[in-house]
Amino acid sequence: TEEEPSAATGGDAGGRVVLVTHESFSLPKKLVKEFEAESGIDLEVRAAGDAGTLTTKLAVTADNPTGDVAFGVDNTFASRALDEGVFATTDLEVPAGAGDYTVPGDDGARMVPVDTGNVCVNVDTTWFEERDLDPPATLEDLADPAYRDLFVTPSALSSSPGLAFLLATVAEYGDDWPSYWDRLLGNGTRVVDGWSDAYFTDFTGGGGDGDRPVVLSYDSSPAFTVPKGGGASTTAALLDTCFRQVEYAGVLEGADNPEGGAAVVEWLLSEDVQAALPDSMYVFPVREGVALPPDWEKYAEQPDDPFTLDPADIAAHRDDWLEQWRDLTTR
Amino acid sequence: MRRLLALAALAAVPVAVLGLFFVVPVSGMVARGFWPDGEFAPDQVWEVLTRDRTLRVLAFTLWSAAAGTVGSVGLGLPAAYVLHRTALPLRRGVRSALLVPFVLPTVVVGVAFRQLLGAGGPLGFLGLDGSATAIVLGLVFFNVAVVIRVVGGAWEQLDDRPGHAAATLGASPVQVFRTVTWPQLRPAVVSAATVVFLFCATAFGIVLTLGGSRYATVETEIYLLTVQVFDLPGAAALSVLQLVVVLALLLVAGRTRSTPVVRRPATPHRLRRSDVVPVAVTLLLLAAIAAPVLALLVGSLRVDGAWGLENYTALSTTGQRDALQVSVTAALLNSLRTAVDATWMALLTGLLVAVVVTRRSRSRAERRTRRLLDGLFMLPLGVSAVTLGFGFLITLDRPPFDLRDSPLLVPIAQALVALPLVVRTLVPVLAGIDDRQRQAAASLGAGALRTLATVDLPVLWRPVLAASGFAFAVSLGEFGATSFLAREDFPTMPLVIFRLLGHPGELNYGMALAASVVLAATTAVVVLAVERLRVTSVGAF
Amino acid sequence: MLELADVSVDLEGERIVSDATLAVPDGSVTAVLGPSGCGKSTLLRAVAGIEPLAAGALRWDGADLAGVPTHKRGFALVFQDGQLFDHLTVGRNVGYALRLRRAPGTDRRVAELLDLVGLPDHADRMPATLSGGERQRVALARSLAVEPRLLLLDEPLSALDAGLRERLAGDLQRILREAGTTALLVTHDHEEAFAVADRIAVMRRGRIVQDGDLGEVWRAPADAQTALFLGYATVLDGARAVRLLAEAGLPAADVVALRRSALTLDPDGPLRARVREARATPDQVRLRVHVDGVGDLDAVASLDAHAGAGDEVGLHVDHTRLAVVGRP
Amino acid sequence: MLELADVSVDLEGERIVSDATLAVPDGSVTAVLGPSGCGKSTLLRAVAGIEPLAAGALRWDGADLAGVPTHKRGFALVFQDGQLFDHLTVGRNVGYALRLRRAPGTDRRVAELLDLVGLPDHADRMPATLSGGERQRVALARSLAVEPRLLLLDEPLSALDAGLRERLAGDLQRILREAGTTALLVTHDHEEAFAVADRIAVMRRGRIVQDGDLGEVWRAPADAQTALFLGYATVLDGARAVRLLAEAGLPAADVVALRRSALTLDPDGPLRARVREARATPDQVRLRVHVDGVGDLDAVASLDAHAGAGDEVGLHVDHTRLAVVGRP
Ligand SMILES: Nc1ncnc2c1ncn2[C@@H]1O[C@H](COP(=O)(O)OP(=O)(O)OP(=O)(O)O)[C@@H](O)[C@H]1O
Ligand SMILES: Nc1ncnc2c1ncn2[C@@H]1O[C@H](COP(=O)(O)OP(=O)(O)OP(=O)(O)O)[C@@H](O)[C@H]1O
Ligand SMILES: Cc1ncc(C[n+]2csc(CCO)c2C)c(N)n1
Ligand SMILES: [Mg+2]
Ligand SMILES: [Mg+2]
Repeated sequence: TEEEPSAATGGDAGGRVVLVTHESFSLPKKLVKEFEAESGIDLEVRAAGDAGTLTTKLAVTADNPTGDVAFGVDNTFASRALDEGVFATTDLEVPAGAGDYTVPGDDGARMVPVDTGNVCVNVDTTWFEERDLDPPATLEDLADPAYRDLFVTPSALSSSPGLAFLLATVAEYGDDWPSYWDRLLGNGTRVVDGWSDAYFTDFTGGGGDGDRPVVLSYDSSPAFTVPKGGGASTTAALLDTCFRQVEYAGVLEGADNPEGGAAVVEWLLSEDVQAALPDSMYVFPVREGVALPPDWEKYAEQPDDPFTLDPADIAAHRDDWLEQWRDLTTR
Repeated sequence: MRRLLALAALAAVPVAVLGLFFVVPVSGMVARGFWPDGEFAPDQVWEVLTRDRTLRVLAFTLWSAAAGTVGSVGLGLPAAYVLHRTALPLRRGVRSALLVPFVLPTVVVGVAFRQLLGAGGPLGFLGLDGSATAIVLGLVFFNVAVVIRVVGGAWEQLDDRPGHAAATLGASPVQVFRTVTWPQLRPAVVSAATVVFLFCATAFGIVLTLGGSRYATVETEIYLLTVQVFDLPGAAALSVLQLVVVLALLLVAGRTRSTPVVRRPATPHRLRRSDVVPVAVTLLLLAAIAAPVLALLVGSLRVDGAWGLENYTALSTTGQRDALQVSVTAALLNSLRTAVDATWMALLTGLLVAVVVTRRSRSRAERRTRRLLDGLFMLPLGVSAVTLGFGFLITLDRPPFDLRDSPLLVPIAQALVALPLVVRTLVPVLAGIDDRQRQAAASLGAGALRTLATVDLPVLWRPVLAASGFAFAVSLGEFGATSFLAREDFPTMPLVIFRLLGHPGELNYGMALAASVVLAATTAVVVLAVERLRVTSVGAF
Repeated sequence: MLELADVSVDLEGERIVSDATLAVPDGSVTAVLGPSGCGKSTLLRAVAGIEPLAAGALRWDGADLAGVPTHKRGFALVFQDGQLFDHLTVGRNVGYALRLRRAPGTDRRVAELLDLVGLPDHADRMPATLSGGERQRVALARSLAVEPRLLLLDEPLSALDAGLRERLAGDLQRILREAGTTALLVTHDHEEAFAVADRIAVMRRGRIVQDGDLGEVWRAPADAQTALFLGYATVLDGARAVRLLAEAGLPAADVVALRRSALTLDPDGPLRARVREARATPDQVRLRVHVDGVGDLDAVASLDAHAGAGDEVGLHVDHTRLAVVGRP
Repeated sequence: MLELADVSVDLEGERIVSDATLAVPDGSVTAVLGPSGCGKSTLLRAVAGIEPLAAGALRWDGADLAGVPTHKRGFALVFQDGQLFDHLTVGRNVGYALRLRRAPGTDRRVAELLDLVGLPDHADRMPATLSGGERQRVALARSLAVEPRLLLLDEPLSALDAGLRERLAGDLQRILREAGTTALLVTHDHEEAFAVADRIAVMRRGRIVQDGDLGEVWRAPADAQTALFLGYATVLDGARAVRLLAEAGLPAADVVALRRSALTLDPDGPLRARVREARATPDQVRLRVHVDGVGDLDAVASLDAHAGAGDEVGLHVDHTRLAVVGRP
């Protein structure tokens, strides 16, 4: 049933807006309240599944969407959303600095970048210090026998950082990526199911009793391994091994309340929300000139030039790559 | 005629529920695969089925499920005997503790298992980490409780006089078991094995975590094809394949299931010398189940390399750097509330199904219809949560069934998952009530409802309690469908635990372990309390 | 009044009861007597509405019972094996029907009934702890509590010892008569039938072959098999019957049935016979004798008679212990 | 030889069998006769090893059976309610023990045994489709197949009609004798006991009150209650006994038990009596008579006797149908 729009205090939107997103979506309650009060919008968030599930959900319900606006489709799934006609064209302005992140060919017309983050190899610096060893730095290093049996990564099949890492190797080695993986696996790389498995169970720096000092994680992870008393983080991200992930928002085709949806996208790009992203969702804002939290300034370094791939490329080859990758890893 | 009408009326509710919340969504999703762009394209579906890989996946699925089932039954039978037929001290407590694995989110169990079996773990020397054996062990860990419950419940009700008769005819205890006890027990064992097989064959998380992604099952493949690759025809093909396999299994199971056994509960006997082997197996099993749980407990009590309760005190917060939307304690309340709803829904529907399925048939057609119904309600176990979840979205999207946002969806989905367990717990018991008892009640003036209340219910209330414990545990632990349907401001425990594990930070990890322990303890306590209920008003009519 | 009109019952596609026609007058106790497996229990179950009729009709006071479910018929059935509710105490079993109708004074009534069946202290026992005969008695008390318009009894007394049986049979008769309850009883035991019933129907292979007043049936069995089943030891026909009746000074008939005690040893008896075999029982000596022109027959002698195999003896024929068979 | 020495059995903390002492000689058929609920089935179950003894000992050929489990005793038990295996056909039920020992020729033997119990075509039937009596017969056949050293029978014939019972009793006796099998039978029915047994033990309230040869026990019941249970209609003591015995011309005794047929109507009989009540049964007329100085007694008359209430009659006393009670 449609609800009466509450008395609008500003803008021409108002009414109820349903935001469809994934389970990692999270923003401070205060911000949401303020937004609702200002815009007269009654924001309802429906969060379930991961980015892949979200995209599939949007794709299968393209003719009768379950909401007005979506957030959380990332660059690895962007093409699917575009191909299936999930998003409507809007004339929203892409914020300054976000131009780099748009999907080629769409250029922000339907999918607006909201945040970015990088999947990077992390190392347990303490572990290396204790052994007087230099930690690895590049993808190539991971295949070096000097770092034998030290690396653990989640599977590309069931984990999105795992897939991102595969894409990083594709971006680096092109068609030769399988031979790199051959070497990687030959060097004792352990493949586990999910990120939490790798990080908490196998990684020496994750709090569990792991035995691997090199793990696939995020560029923001070192901010979480600062000891209680303060001091330097015990882990570090290897900035030359990163693959960039970008999350997009957009108004859904066939939405009941497209104006409201557009207002929500605009809000996600607002300075307040952008500033809250690091603490709430462990990602970096796309908007230029937004201040980062102090810990992040110190420990969460962003790579200057991460690996990227065209979403259309990804969409076209993901199937093949995954199949090849599986054949390599399950021999 | 009247009987048939009454039968139809009774069956109407469960059939409608199943139709709306299962058949329609699943066929909707499958249809998507067969009609990719609105045009019938079966060749795409066929292509998937002819892939080598599909065959391999199917083979591994069947193999691992079979191994898991054999393991669960092999270990579950002696334990069912010890826990339901002998006066082992503390057996009630043990019985409810055995349900704990059932509610632990697979991610958590995976972590616990890997802590035990991993390179650095106490059992690391076995070299099982990431092996198929580890997967099978995991499957057994989860499902041995199903066997113990379903078979134990039936065993408890077995008349021991035919066994005495056999003994006087010269049958040794082993021969008595083989020739008398086993045939009487077989329906329950087949029931349990069917359910366990389906659980194992559709296992998702456990295969992924313990197999280190090296192994694929039909279920993980459907997930992959749907979500990662967006190959809906492929997913539809596998869904249909899965359904066919499940149907075949149910058909076979249905054939061996139906031996009517008249029940007359015997009191548990004191432990005898001949009970040594089963008792030993039970203790071993307990240890095996306790080990990962203890590993969790120990992990949850470790803070910064020292012992401490910080992980527990933090449960009232939203985690390190607000990893959560709501606190863990709030999520626990959500879980309990959802579980209560799911439990009564599953029980009510399950009771109706069980009653309809077990009434005496007067014709072959009637008997076949009842069998068909019986099998139908097992199907939800054989379908991937992914297929069902997306099916909901694309079929329940128009009035009057625009249910996509209904808060009832989560308990309904959970009830649907629990339903087969409820039915399988109740049917063997109901089928064992001598029909002449009902006839006696009728001839004393009791109508159909009164007969149900005074003949069936008194025998049934124990199994009903057992089944509600089951349903409750399933609901508390359900992850697949719930993660798909739950509303963000109303997450359940497994979702919260999953989310904590998805966020870096030692406290988040510790909280995830602590939350798992709390979930496990809550389940054990609730199930124990439920089973301790004495429904005197029913039993004493 | 209960009427069975050409009632047939099938079980698993086999005809178990065929064209049974029988009237059970109000206030009467009718016994269906037949050998094991002849379909007695099945007939009772059909009357109770548990088994559907394959053909024919059941009527109560003229009204067809088709479509009236068991619990609305007001017929209480005492099962052959009791079928007590194992989860209820004996007292609650007996009070079951009373509680169903929320009758007042249940406890007192239950105590009365338990007294009646000789189990006064058993109200709090569980059925599983009863002996076979005790179970049967509780089942009987449970059905009596209903005060049904028709009481259906499946061998209610066969698990009881003679003393108890006789006492209960008497009580049952009194109760039924006082309450004006009609009863239909099935049994394989003619003693049981005689102890309780006033009318009798003989059943064989699913058919009712004869029915009528107790004495009537007894004195004129419809055929040889019926006579044998009613406890007659021998049936003679043709010349042998004629010869025997002539010797006994009775009018001739085609077929005649003799009880064992119809022929007693009597030196002055009209029938001459040779003893083939003599066996002493606690009560009497059982003889097997040969009568020329008739053949081998059973006879009895008092325990102090000294008749051994081979002896020539005289026999007395007690004409009250023989029956002419097949005479309407 | 089976010996019970002061055997006691408790169920749920209650003493059900107390100090039962009994010897069952090899090759004999011993019947334990007692009223419903006296503990007969419990006694049998204890002998079979199903119930543990609370006190006393069981011995077979002198060897103590304590600790010998049921299946090693070689005693087959026919349960009161059959306890057939519902999941096996009749044929497989009967062949059960044979298959356990992989005996050859099972099928033929099963067919023989089914023939014996009168169910030749029933091998493929399921037990649930049998009538009460048919079940009992299958149970009997199943136990006979074992050829046990001791056969324990719990009212094996009580569900059978008279004809079948007599036939089976005969067959049973023959089989047991031929196989040299010893049998212990419990029943509430003295007819059943007499039909099969050669020795008898009388049980009451968990105790064995008398045992001995069939005729012995019959002729000299240990006490008044035993006499009544054995089918004696009346027990007289003191002056009344003396008076009656005197009238009958018999030596005096303290207590005497009379069968109903001990007194028969005889105008020339020595005993004068007044008829109080006369009831015709199919067999005879049952009288209740009053004898001065003795009191009310049962008597019988032939069906053609015309004795009505109030008549003065003469009675003949058949001394073979009375027993002196309590004389060792
Ligand atoms: N479900 C069934 N299917 C086929 N035949 C059956 C079934 N139930 C009973 N019968 C057969 O029907 C016949 C009659 O059975 P019923 O129980 O009525 O006998 P009965 O006269 O009561 O015998 P009894 O005195 O031994 O109890 C028997 O021969 C029995 O084997
Ligand atoms: N489990 C039990 N607990 C307590 N009492 C019991 C139990 N089982 C039987 N009894 C009682 O023990 C007594 C003897 O029972 P049993 O079955 O041996 O009698 P029975 O002589 O075989 O009688 P029937 O001729 O009626 O079969 C009965 O009074 C019965 O109520
Ligand atoms: C291998 C395996 N994994 C998980 C569970 C736990 N579980 C609890 S309820 C339920 C039904 C679907 O959610 C399942 C699968 C199991 N039993 N077996
Ligand atoms: Mg019968
Ligand atoms: Mg008994």
